[in-house]
Amino acid sequence: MSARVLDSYAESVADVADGSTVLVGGFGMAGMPVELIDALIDQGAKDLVIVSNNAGNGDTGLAALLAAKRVRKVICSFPRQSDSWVFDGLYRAGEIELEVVPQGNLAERMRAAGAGIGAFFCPTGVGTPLTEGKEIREIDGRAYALEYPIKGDVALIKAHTADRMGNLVYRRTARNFGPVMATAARTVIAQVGHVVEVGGLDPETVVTPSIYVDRVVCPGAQEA
Amino acid sequence: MSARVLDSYAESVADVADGSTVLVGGFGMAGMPVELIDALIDQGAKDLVIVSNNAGNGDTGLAALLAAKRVRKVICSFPRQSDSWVFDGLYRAGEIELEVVPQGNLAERMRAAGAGIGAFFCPTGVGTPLTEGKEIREIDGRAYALEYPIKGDVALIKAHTADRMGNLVYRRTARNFGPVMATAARTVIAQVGHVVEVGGLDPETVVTPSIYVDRVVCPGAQEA
Amino acid sequence: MSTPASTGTAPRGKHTLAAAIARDVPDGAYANLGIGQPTLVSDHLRPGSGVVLHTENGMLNFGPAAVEDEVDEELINAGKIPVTELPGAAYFHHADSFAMMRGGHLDVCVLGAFQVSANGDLANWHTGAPDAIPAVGGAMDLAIGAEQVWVMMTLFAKDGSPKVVPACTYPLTGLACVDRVYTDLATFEITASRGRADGALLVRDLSGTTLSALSDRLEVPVVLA
Amino acid sequence: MSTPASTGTAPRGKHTLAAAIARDVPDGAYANLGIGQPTLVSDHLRPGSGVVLHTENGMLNFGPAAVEDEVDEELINAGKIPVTELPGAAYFHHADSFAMMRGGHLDVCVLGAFQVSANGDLANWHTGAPDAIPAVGGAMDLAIGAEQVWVMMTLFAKDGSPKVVPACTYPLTGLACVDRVYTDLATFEITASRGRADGALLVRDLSGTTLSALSDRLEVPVVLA
Repeated sequence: MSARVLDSYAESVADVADGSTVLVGGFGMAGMPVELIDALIDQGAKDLVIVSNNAGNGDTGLAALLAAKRVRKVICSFPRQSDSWVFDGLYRAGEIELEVVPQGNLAERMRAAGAGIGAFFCPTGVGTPLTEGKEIREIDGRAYALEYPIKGDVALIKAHTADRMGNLVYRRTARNFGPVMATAARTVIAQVGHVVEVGGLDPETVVTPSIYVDRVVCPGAQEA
Repeated sequence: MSARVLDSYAESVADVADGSTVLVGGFGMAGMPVELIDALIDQGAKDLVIVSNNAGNGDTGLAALLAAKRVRKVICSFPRQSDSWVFDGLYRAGEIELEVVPQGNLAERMRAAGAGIGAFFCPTGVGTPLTEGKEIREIDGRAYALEYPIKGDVALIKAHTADRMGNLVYRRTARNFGPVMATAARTVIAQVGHVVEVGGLDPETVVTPSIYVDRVVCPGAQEA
Repeated sequence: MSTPASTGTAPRGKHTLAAAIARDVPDGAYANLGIGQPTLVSDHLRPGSGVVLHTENGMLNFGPAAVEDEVDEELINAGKIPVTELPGAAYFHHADSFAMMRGGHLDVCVLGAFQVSANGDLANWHTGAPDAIPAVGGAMDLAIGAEQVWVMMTLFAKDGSPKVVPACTYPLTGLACVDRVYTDLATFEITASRGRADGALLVRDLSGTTLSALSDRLEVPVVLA
Repeated sequence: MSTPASTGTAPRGKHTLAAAIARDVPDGAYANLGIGQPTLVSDHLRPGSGVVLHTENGMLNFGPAAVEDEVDEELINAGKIPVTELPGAAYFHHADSFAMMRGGHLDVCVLGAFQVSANGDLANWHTGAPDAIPAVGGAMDLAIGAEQVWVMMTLFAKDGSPKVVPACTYPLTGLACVDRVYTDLATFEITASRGRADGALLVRDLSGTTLSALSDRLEVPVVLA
């Protein structure tokens, strides 16, 4: 269904339910939907599963959500960073679950969720602790592990510009997980820097087609 | 390795070997690399496996390649058309093999080849004659068939514009199978209408990055 | 589907049927209209409905068939008919296009059919004739992908045999995938997948026939919606 | 690799090593340089070599680290360092980026390592310390993806133990995936996957050591290339 354009971050995340799996875009600060995460903290949903490349930096954004004890589990490729003290503390205290997924598998498993693929045989991580317990199969002389989709209830992503239908374009390496997460969640919420009228984006250059986007959030955009 | 820019269709296909699997882009005439197919006919490679959405129309292009008895097998989604008399005749005479693949599986199997996926569980065609003999598995209450990659020795595709590194952009629905086939073949040959200098394409809008492209063919482009 | 079963006085012609389907497509829906008669549905979508049409060869939001100098051989639909581009369109490649379908992102898809079974099995790609050259295109992908799969067809074949059947005799396109069947004589809701124990089809929009007349000619149980 | 094994007079420092690796990257290659020391290789690529650098967060053909007003927080490499964009660059999303890696499209990737085994197993993501928080990033994807996987490391750990070993004791990153190991004291070719029956490592570029000295300190067979 068509996307709604909102000017309130709070309104855009108002219906996120306790226990939701939330896909959070970004790689480092590039593409990180900071305002949506802040709104989710204010909103109060708890017992969340967060899927993101990292597990929070410093004391803001994802780290603040973790510090507020709203997250039951993190699925990510790289939790441990120089400034991931919030996650580190919760993890060492046994207060948060962690599933470490190789970065490409994280992306491909969400891609599979969005593309209706039931599971896929992937060569990454075979013979390592990260595929322990997974089904291994040799295909054409190479060993693969069976990987399952990661589907979100909600995706929070950041794009550069949206049109009023919800078509999105990104900027430089801030694109990263956004287009993949947009396909993989039931409700996709995109914060953007700019909203243009329908027809204002070149159809050849749309990265995330409007079909994937439920809500576009840009302060000041609604009344335009 | 970097793409080479050629101005001769003949030179671009000179090394296609007998027995090759050749991925041929296009949906209808949109994106059909007609000049490359003609060059392949002149070149004389035989015993080919052709992977394309259709199996030739009228008496030109793919149909002419088939008529010249160069093709051992066709893997496609829709061979039977009002003007597919060349294929129809060969098929009824038992002179060509046919593997019919649902259109989306054709695309996804090539995507898997390009993405290093060993096989994937796909819901399409389960319970139909087209998945007979395939491994079926129920995942999360739904039945899936195991599908394997389709890898090409060569891909012949058509794009709108290339830069001299081999980055490609397409035009409208002529994009179709081109970007997928470009990922799935060992040697990728793209005929294009225009060649621009490196830097002449917007990095945000490149559809096929240069890493996938081995040869760009555009008459008159080499000496520029 | 909250409208009561109504009785038309004559069977619905293809344009009437297309209009009926168009009325049921929700505003703002993303829809794929199959090749052939389902294409007619687009002519009846309410202006301003915001319905966005998908074509599996890699485009969202195409417009009416192209005429005269609008014709562009690189802007075609899945039936290879030249179409036009509406504001807000997007192009993408074939793998992305079918990922969109298979991933359940389309709200509605409308397809033709040879047969639909009482449990929603679809047969629409192959007559089973031994000398036919098989050709499937995107039929199987469409059948299993959309949130709602609707069939548009005549209820009876030219030889008088019903096309809504206890079990398909033609080769299948997809299992238990059809939600609704729009025909000249009635619209049917498939209930098997929704926990209705007897698997009866819910009938509405009777046109030029009665429930008992339908019951007599069909081998599947039908009840008024 | 046709150069004979040469004997340098001193162990190679990281810049000398980076320069040696850079010389071996073929002109026009598509390469991924891992986080940390491998990044130094880019400083030594010959101008005009046409080598194109990939970063797994979705970009081909980035340039040197950004300085001053070039810094753009939306233009970073996998180490989250601001970089620059070269003409002919392309951006893509994470699934496409890792498909590119996993699909074998990169010609070369250069990684750091804790250990490499004689058959090319790589350990570079986890020390195995019981209290360490696991974090893998793209290491496993890089290890199995590129056409050629090269490791850049010191040959001996700080405690003097060799890092080229009969079998890795640290948790693995990938099985039989390393083709070549560049170290301060020598460069090694892994031959196990290429049919050399005894699995001996081919050694060249001895620097500040001798083959017999190496043999004494390593538990894997080595022969001159």
